Amino acid sequence: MKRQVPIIITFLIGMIMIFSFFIPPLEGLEQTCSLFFDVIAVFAFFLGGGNLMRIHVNKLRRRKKDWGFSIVTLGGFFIMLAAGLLKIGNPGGIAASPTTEGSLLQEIFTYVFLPLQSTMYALLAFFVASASYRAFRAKNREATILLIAAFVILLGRTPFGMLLTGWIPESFSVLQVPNMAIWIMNSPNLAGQRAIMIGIGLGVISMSLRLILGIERTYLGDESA
Amino acid sequence: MLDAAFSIPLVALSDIGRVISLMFIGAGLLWILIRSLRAKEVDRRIVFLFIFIAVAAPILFPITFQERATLIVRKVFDKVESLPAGSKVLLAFDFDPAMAPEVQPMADAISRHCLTKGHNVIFMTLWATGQALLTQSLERVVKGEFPENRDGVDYINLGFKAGNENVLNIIVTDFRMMFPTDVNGVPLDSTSIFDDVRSCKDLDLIISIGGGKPGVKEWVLYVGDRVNVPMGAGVAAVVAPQLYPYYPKQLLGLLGGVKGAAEYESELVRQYPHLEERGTPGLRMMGPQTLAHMVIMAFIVIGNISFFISRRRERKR
Amino acid sequence: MRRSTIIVMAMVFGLFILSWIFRSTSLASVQEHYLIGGLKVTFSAFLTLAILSFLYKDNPFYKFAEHLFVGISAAFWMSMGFWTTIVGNLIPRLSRSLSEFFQVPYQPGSYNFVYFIPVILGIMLLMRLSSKYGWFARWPLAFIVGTFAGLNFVRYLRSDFIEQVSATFVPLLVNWQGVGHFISNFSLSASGQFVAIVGNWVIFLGVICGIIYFFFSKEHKGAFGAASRVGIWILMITFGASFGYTVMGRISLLVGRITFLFRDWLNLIS
Amino acid sequence: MSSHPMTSRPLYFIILSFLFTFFPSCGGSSIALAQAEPIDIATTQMIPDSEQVVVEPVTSLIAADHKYDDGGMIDLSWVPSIDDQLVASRVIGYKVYRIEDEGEPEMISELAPGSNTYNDQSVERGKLYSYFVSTLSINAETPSVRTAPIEPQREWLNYELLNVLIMALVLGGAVIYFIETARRGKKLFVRKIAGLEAVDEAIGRATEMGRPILFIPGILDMDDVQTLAALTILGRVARIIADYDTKIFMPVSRSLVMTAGRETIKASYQAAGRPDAYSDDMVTYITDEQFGYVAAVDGIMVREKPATCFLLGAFFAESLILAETGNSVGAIQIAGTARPAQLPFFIAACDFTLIGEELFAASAYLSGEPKQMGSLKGQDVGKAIAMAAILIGILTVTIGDAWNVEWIQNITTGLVDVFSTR
Repeated sequence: MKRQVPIIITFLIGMIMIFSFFIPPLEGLEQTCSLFFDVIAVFAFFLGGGNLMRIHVNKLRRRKKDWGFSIVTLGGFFIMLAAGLLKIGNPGGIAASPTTEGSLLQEIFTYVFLPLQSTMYALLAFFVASASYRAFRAKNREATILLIAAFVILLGRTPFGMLLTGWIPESFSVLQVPNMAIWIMNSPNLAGQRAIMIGIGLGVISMSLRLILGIERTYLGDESA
Repeated sequence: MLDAAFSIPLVALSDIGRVISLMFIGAGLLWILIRSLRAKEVDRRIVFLFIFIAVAAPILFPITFQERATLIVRKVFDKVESLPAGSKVLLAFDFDPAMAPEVQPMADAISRHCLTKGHNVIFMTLWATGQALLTQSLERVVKGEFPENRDGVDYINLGFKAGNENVLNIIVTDFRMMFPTDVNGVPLDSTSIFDDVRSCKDLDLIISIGGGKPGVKEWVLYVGDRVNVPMGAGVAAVVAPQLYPYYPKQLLGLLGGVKGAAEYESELVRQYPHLEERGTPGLRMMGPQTLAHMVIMAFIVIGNISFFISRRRERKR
Repeated sequence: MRRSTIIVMAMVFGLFILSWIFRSTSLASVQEHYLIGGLKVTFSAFLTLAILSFLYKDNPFYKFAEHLFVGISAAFWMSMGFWTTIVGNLIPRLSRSLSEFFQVPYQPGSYNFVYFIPVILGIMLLMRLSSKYGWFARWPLAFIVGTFAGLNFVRYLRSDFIEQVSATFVPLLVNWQGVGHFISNFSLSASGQFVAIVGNWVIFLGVICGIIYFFFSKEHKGAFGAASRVGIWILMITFGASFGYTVMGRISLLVGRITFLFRDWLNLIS
Repeated sequence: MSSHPMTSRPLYFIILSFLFTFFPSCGGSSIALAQAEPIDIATTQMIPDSEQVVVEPVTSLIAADHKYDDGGMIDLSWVPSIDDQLVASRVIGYKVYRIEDEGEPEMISELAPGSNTYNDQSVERGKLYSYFVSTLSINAETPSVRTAPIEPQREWLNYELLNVLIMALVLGGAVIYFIETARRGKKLFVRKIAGLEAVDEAIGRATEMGRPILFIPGILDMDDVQTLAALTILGRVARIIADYDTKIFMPVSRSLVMTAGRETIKASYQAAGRPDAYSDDMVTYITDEQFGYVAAVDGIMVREKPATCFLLGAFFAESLILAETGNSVGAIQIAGTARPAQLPFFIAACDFTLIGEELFAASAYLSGEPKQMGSLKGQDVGKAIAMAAILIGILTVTIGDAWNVEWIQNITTGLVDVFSTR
């Protein structure tokens, strides 16, 4: 039960998904499976919420380090839940979209969630700067190539590249930095990305096959089987 | 290097703020360079401060540049432009607030373009956080700028559904199975925009705007390659290079990052000058971008100079 | 708590109140609920600065923002998933009375009972929260893994393997009309024949050498080793291009945040 | 709109439709040509004839079964009215009418001027449909002739995707074959991967410094290949850690990864003979939200100050945030991901980076499991096929293009057909 059933489920569903690609009458079944997946995906969100609650309640109960902040997490969680799940403060009532303009959910989203998430992401701008100062160094041949390519693209992506090299005549125009940047993107970048894409594509294909055939079972948590 | 290079636009700009901030940045970089030459560590917080100033200064004292659309961007523009009015265009807002500063300008520009051309636009998103952003965009761009357009006739908002790729896998053959109603609970059958649309096959153009997963790649894999509907994309700069292998066969064009948005906006404004007053955030963002790029390039150069100096010193020992 | 901590706390609190007052007075003429409006903007600005303060060093304000974010985001995803998919897609297929309660159009169908399957699997997934019956969650997990593996198998095969191979069939002699024509029209123009030819050669050699670099079951020696070395160079150009391209995106994120601070909070720009 | 075969091969279809019109019983009539039948539809409006703008009807209307579906579609195509011009057109659009089982005509769609195809997706098997298209002017409607009744057909195999099926069998076969070979005990070769030796060294360093090791398995769930590869490497890392008695800390962003991570570490501790040293606290779940997770991991990094960070798995924007924060606390960092967009940052900011597929190869190399070694070898077969095809394809395209050699161009066309699905 614990091991065999999951392997059979993976096999059956995987096969349906593969063969419906080639056999048109199976398409309906594939669609239904996809819809099932979408529903289960929502339960996974609930699982995430449940886990979060469990961890922070535990932290509170055991008075672990920084337990005070767990109150903040749980507070935010329940307020958002009330606003979202119960649609409290939604002017349109139960039938309206949860993100109706002016609803409590949309307000919390705009004034709390949005600044938090986008500032977290904006930290990247700083880290890019410090990484370029600290880490992008011509340590060896490979690093030098990376650096030069990065430099040309950086220059070519701003109006500055044109300002610097715009004087180069048309018959040598590939030497203008913006054109050089476009050329790098269209030729070597494309080649490298395609090589990576083919390699990873094959990796995904063989992994999928191993999962469907039950050869790969790490996701079930038992190494021995 | 920086001051000399900026002397060209500076002649025309008399704003003192700009001059002072540029001088400040230039002097600061010089100071970092000198410190690096003496092989002294520069604290990363100073680096952070510099990038903050380099971005903040041009926001306070705007610097603007002209842009010209590159081929890969123009192809998306031309496609939207060449479709007859009333064509069905699907715009997928697959991004969250974190990515929004980067891709919202192109989402707005493409929405404006489609509505100006009179296309029927279907909005949707695969990101839960995208729906809240979509609500904001619709309020601002669609309802704010095109009040004559009717919901369900000229445009429709389908909103978010959970399931990532599986959502795409269903709408590729049947919209109604996945979206029985639009975001406001209106059944699709009662909207005229969906009269002729059963699946993605019936669309004339799909433009996915995103930058993460699920995003443009999933659209290509699950929809674009399956139904042969022309697909355009607008993405955060970080994923643009890895989508190049799909261009031009699997994606007709690609807008990468704010520069892509700025190029699209410049093309849009050239074609429809009255849209300029609606705002060109992409073009405006190019000022801070340029300055920050210069600072980052300076950092790379300084970092390498100090690296070579310290290496030479080590060798001497 | 140390005294300096208390002073900093008090200062931040004071500034917060100050900002609230200023913001509210400036909103008083435009908004009805100007006090709440002022609080909202001030609070977002506070959160923005709290996260940015991490750049200086870890501190309680950052911790507060971090923990708040974790709680809010989990609940946000739950709410969205519930209303859009459970209420939007599942309930209309399961129950007429629930559909009426949630005011969604009921979709009768003779095979609708199958939609109990995802509900059961979903509940099994939630059993993971219990340590005793946690193994039940393997069933829905197997379903998830099976769906993804099946879908990805064919789609990656088509889009990322088969299509990519034929997309690489580029002519190595673009617009070839003989050597004489080539020499007489030779130029380094970006749209010229020579640049196009070099570009296609780079695509050809780059893809082949790149794949060779990722060839694991053969020792990289001799010609194979040389090709793999060219492969890593091509990959390095690719990564360099990626880096150069990405910097712009990362900067725009900061532009977005600073614009918020300057425009919505401090009213410095319009 | 999808272009269907009739527009590209009219002659072929006209001959076929001719055949089917005369021998409707042969092989399931799937194509119906317009027949001259009178249509009684109230199109004439109460406008004097002199003011009516009468336009020419569409011609060559063909209805055909949509190929390779479940019998739910019929494709229509026609030649637009000669009055349908780009400039000063008198045609304002078309209406498509459908007659189901000889019933009343029903308008199913209105199309823009210039249209010449329509794909009817609302038909059912077992019913007969015929169609006509009428051309609209500003005040009149001119119907075309009606097509013969046609029944949508179901096909059991999508022959357009036959090449994908064959390729799937070849690649799948290669992977399974080599896994079996490896299982039977044949030693398969995997080339050395730079950066792997660093693993032991990095763990040793943490032990010497008495600081913990941080292991981040990416932010995707167990259904992602990269997460699985990361867990395999974790098994190996945990084994060494158990020997050295170093602390490991693994914050994760998915609850399923948490369980799998715990089981993996537990198994390694058991294998090292120290099950008592294991504790569930080594692996903690934080949140599914990407930046919530990043914020928390950043916090952990600066508070715990790990000596070594493993960043292996699927990473997105957080790659650089984590790598730079790790660097600022002085940790040695070993990274690996198959997300091409994040690789430059790892290469720049970390000490060792597994590039793309190297991550999978590393997990195969470390575990030595036949299933991993075998599939690596199987994937190499795929790469060999790709390289060979690219080589031949490029050569034939070049020669065919430059010197117009017809038989070589035919090879190219054939090869493109094999490696294309559009």
